[in-house]
Amino acid sequence: MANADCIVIQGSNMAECHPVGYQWVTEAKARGAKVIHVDPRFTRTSAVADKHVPIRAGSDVVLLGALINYVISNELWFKEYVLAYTNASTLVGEDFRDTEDLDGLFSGFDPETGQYDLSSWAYERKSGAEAPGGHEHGADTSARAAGHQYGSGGPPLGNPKFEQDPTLEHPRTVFQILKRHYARYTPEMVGEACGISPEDFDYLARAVTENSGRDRTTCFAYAVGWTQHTLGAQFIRTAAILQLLLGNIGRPGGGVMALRGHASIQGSTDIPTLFNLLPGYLPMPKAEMETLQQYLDGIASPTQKGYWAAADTYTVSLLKAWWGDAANEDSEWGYQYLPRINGPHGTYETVMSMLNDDVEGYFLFGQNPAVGSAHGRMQRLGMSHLKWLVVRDLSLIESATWWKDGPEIASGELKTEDIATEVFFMPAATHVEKAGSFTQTQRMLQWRHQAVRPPGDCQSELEFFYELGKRIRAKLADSSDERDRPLLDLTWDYPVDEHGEPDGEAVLAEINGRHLTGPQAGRPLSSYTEMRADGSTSGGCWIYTGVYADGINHAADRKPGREQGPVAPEWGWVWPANRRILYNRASADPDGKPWSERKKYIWWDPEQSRWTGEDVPDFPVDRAPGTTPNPGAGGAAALAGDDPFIMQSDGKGWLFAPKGMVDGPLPTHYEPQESPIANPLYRQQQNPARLTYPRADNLSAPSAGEPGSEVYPYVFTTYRLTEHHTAGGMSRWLPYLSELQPEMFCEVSPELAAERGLEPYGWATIISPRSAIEARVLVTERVKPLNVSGRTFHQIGLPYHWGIGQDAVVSGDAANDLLGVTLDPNVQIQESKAGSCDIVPGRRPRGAALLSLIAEYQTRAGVTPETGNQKLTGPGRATGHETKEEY
Amino acid sequence: MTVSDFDEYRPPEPPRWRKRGGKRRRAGMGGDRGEVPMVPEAGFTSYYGRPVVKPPPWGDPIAVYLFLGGVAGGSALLGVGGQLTGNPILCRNSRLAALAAVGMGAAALVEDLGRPERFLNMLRTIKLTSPMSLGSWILTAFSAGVGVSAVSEIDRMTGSRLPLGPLRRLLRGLEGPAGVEAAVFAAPLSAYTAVLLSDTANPTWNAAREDLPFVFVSSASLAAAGLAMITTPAKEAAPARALAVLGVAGELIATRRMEKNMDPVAAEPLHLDGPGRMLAWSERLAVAGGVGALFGARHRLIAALSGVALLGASALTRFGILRAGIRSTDDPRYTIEPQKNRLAARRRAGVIHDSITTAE
Amino acid sequence: MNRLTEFPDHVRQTGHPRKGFFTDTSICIGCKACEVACKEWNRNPHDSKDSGYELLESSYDNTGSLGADTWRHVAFIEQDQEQIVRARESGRALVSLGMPGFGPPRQDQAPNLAGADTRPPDTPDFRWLMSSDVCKHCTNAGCLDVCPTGALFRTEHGTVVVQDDVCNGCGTCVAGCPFGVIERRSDGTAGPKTERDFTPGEQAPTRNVGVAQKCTLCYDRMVDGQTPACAQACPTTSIKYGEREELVATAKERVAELHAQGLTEARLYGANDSDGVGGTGSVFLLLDEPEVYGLPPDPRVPTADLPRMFKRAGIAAAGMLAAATAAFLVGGRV
Amino acid sequence: MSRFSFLGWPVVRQFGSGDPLGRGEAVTSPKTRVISPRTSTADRVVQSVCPYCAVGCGQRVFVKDEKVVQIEGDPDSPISRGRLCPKGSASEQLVNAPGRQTKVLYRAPHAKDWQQLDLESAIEMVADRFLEARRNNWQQNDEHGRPLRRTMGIAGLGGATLDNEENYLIKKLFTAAGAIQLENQARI
Repeated sequence: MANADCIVIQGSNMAECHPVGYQWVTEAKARGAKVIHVDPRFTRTSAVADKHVPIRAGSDVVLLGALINYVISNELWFKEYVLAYTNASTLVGEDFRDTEDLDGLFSGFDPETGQYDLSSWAYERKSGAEAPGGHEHGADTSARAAGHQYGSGGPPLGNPKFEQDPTLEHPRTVFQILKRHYARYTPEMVGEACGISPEDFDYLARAVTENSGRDRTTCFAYAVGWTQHTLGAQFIRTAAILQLLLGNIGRPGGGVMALRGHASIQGSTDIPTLFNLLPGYLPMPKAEMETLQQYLDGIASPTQKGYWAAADTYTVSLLKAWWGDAANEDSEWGYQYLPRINGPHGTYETVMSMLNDDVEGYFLFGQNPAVGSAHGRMQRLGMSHLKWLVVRDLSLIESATWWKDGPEIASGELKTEDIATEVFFMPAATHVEKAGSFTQTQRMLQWRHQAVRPPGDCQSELEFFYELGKRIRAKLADSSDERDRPLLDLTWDYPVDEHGEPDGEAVLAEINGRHLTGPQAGRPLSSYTEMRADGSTSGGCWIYTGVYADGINHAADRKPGREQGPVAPEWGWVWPANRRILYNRASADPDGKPWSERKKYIWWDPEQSRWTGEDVPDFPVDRAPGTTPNPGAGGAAALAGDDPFIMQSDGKGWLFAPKGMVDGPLPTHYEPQESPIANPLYRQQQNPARLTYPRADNLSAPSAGEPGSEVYPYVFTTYRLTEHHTAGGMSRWLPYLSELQPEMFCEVSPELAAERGLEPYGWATIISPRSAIEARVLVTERVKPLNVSGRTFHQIGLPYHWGIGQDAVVSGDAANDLLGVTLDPNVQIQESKAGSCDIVPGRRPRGAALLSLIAEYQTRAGVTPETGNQKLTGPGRATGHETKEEY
Repeated sequence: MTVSDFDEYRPPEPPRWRKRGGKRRRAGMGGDRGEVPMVPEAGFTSYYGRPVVKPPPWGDPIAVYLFLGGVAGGSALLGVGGQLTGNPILCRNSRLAALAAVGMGAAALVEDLGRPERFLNMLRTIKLTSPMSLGSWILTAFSAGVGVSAVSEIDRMTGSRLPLGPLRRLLRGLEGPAGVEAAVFAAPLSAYTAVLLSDTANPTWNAAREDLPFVFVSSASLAAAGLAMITTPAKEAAPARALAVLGVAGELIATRRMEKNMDPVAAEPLHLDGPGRMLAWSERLAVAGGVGALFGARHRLIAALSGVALLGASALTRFGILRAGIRSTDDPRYTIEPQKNRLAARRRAGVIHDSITTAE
Repeated sequence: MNRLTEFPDHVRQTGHPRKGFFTDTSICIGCKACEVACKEWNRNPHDSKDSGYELLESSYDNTGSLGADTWRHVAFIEQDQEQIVRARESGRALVSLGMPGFGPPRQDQAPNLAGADTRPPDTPDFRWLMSSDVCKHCTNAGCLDVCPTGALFRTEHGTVVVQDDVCNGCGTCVAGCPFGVIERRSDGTAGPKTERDFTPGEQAPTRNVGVAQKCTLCYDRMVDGQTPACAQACPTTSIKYGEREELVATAKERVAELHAQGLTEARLYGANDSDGVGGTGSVFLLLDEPEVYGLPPDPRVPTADLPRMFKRAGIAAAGMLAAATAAFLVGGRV
Repeated sequence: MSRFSFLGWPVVRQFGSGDPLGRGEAVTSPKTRVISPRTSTADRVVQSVCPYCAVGCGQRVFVKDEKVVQIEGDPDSPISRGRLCPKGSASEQLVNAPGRQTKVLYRAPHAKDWQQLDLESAIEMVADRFLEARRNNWQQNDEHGRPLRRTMGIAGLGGATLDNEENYLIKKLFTAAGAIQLENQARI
């Protein structure tokens, strides 16, 4: 990032949320890089950027799409890079229809299910080229369903030979499709949809394009401002397309950087506590994958390009790590021990199950959903249906005390003595009281040594769950029930210290994996390429293999940064294989030479016949630039010398995603679930494939043009402050942080304050179709009314750190209570960056009157569970009808 | 502000609360948006109307000390005068007054410390740059003299019944020199407190630095004289009456000179609110006491009433000055405007080397 | 200045270079890490005790000002275009003064900036200034000069530090500081939540109640060669710590760099050894007039006028003596 | 002041040294003269990583008498170069917060308040409830008779300040138990 010549921070408030990461931006800026912040609000990031471009929340695809259009129509794309490293020249099949043709829909949408059939998005195969391995490309129905079943490599494509047109003139090349798709994403459209002036757009477009190419690179940084939308994954895709066109991927100072909010949030997706993934982005098996072979076929074809082709070795090694000897050839390596999924079982589905009394027990470890999750009321009511709840945290967070001091107690919806839920509060250990590794946002694992013992009853999760597992296994020891075999056969024996704390390094060693047989038996694996599908290796998370190479905990490597080069490979360990920049083969031209001296990073050394440079090459190290693979080869061997995107099944960067995204191969602008603005591009208002949950307790506001939309005329957007941490469990209990931001507030423009009679620093009540909260009013020019689609558009900023409870140093209403649950279909992240609301001066009513106020608004707006939940609002509307998600 | 039917269920708006002068006067966003009721003048900018300099944590005990220190100093002078001019009653009463005043004054001073138990640290060092340090030494020296002379008086009054033993002879012998010694430190004791206040960044006190010592010694004189007019029969109190008249005259002149020499903005707090009223009443009482001393003081009651008026005048002067200074830290205008004006004036005069703000 | 004030280079005698801060507000992101790191290291109580935890009605600033408990304070100022233009103007006026220096403005000093239109094409219509304030560690420190006990002293590194075991809380230093920095810690109304010990779940009483408190430039860390807590934490190096001479040089380079970009609003504060406090140990780069940040525009150490005050007090005392004499001369006859 | 000593009296020292105005070494106290930072008197220094956001700033944890006395940025870290944000700077207070809970608390059904519970019983009770909920809500097959082998009776939601090793064990245990409803902050 410090190497970038232009940094566009969009959908992230980087200086506020990642102040220490921002040092690299400061440094780049000091060296002359341009920093542009695109955000609904003028934040502390804007204050130190060269320019702030205010944007309407949720309209990012229009802006990025317009940049793509600008780049293409002004011939500013990096031609050699795009031709060599992306799928621009590949032809897409004849059946494909774009949103431009279908007024907001791609071909293949099924209004009955609300889902796309992806088969028409496939590449055009060369006539006569048969998909090897019997793996039918494209039409494979199992690949059609939701994206939650794919790992990072996306779905398998096999390795057929696709039609290509290197002149890019064929109308069905990806490039031409892209060009047509974004043709209407003009600066004027940006003005209309985003509220960005033509001058600001021009500034941004010039900055980005003038700072891209051989000599220069531009970096995009995003955070939850992009992901927390019904379009979240597509926002990121749009930026990636733009960056591919500009040649900014895989090169120093380029890229699309995710800025993640938690110490190990990267780690918790790598080794996921997520329903749809196994460690290393292997998918959780689905019900229809009855055999291991079916499962493996669903991940990757062994003949496709790149490292996903070896998914069988990763899977078998994982199963060996978990079930040891019970995982053998006869037991399909224990595949049948794995539970199956048959639909989304994400946290929001779980809460709805709770409300149906389908869930008995709930563990919360270091999480405060009563404050931090969307629709806090639903979360708390859900918990009141539980039989038991285990809360493991440092202090008595709101999720542990809602039964006695939560908002529903105050409103009379719940009575403490009526709540049957048993609650266990178990004190947790802090980060210095346990040893372990965090994976930070750039995939680096860093080991923390234990400094002191946890006080009192405090325990690490490691100790608690190890102990819990031991007891569960002991209680089942005599069981002959076949269902208990997975627990009984589990490898669950870790060395403990004198205090009973399991040795984290032993767990890390298991994650890294080891040779089980052969001359090297017992030795840790040093690379995932050593994994085998024959049971001779184990490894709990293939992408982490190498972290414990040679029996050394490389996450604990601590050679001081100043004693190393800028890449600092001897500090911590970065997956995969300690590579700092992914796809860094793209930092050299097809011939293996650096694109420019200024931006050299990895290059081909013809004398040694190796890739070399400042980083670990993310490429077969001896694959020469000109190499053409054996046509029959698969996996890494199938990579050509100029296929830098080694995890994609064709080795190329995807401008057009024939697979993997369930809501469109190209990002398209749709309005948020709730929007007072009509989609200016298509009659289709919202993302047709979004996941909706029409329920009386999850109402949505009417969108533009629908009756009642004027009842909730404003848009709120939630965000974080430097001084607090998410739901506040680690900040609102600390006086030093609490005093810096003591009270819940909302940020409004002077114009909105005047319109609604809001007094500076007085109170305001904000009402959404779900709830109403109160906040102090910060009237500030940092929030600007935007002129969007010919009307003045007001946004209200709400930090979401506060919650109602009695134990914290500071408390206040929770912004997340306002949110409803509508999810991105690719990753099931909720939409919390834009919602409709009204704002009035004064504090909110207390007691039951609060519910009456919310109900009065709902009545006035005429909202019903169906409101806003029509999948189709445009072309297919006559045939489309409300869909209920039946999972 | 009614917005819905549910207003009655809303909690009452709590009274607006203020933190350390932090929240008053929403001078917001740089301060010159016209939201500042107090300081409408253009060109004045502050940080949310917050003070630039801080008030010292000095409460009423300090004002009491300023007053009593002055009374003690003046009394010691009257005492030594009586001693030297053969006026034993005036001498005795003044010595006792000095002791009582300095005793209570010192107690008030200690009372106001953040760590009273560490009051002896005042004598830890001799700091020429610290009026408080010098004052402590002056006070100590003064107290020694006053103590010896007054104890001797007390002993005499009680018929030599204090258990002094052989020390009595020593005491009697030292009594005279001690009275003189106290008198040497009396005027400095009365004057140094003015430097103590002025040798600060406090806008009003510092602006008054040229003439505040004159106000304070005058106030000390008239107060001590007033006290003597109460305690001492009119016949013996003539020097006190003369001192009272001189003190009143001195204070009237010094106060006017002081205000004339002060920056007009920094002088404003002397006329505002409570401190302004105090100082106005101080002047009235001083004039009344002076007139009483001049014309009616042979009458014991009038003399006593005049004395009370004079004491009151002095006390009000001290409280008024102290509080005016503290008040002047409340509003950043009193700090910023005079500074901006003097900076601009220097620049106009071609003096441009001494600004804290520089462009290179 | 006079025989009672200190020399700017007095610390040379100690054999240690003078240490200080350079706070470059142009790269401050207002994160307040400095405030927290400072409190955490010095174990200061939080600053909300007399108020409860409430918004201070000043943008994102909720600690208000420097004081006994807050030794680093981040100011937040929201400005519109008019104010930005005015700041640029005032900065340009400063440049055209050709200062510091003696005599009238020198034409050769900054001809290019003085006359040119320094409003770059992209003058924003809004800006948000952030600035981390701290004790200035003045060359001529008002607080130090007036301290009667010697609790305040000049360290071998040229900084000004309170010895909390000596201070008796007389409060004179509070009045002596032209910047409103030092303050006496109030007496223990601190709520239980403010108090802490190094034991989870247990509390210790607030330290140094009744004692004057301010930034020590982390004297304890400095004697061990460590960086002060705030400067170490600062994510963007807005707070720089080091030898003052070098910092002033850095500051001058930086302001010249900003001027070259047309940002004439940039100016230095405290870098001039001829100013009213003899220059400050903590130097700032500001983007508007000092009073916008709550800093005095022309601070002057009271000691500069002390000899004169002594003289006036001497005359007054003499006058009092004379009056008393006169009174006995007059009164003796009556 | 401790015991008074005439030669140590600053008045004497100021006139006997080069500091007649009493502003420097003449007025230092014995405590001042031996001042040292608690970072240098710590028993040990442990390298750690900030628990708040995902930048992964290096921290140094200073321990004295088995208590954490200071946490500050690790200048060795190439990621953070010793710097920390306000949250990271408050880490010591996070560890030693007076409001931190160090005892197990239990709220019985319908109870109005917490009661104390010993750790041993708590884990035992949770284990029993885990198995019971698992059994009560077991789904062996789907409607087509294909194996599901899972329980819907147990759910988990984790923060993202957990260690990789902890996540791994949790995922392993939940998966082996058939408890698929395991989610974390990454989705929130």
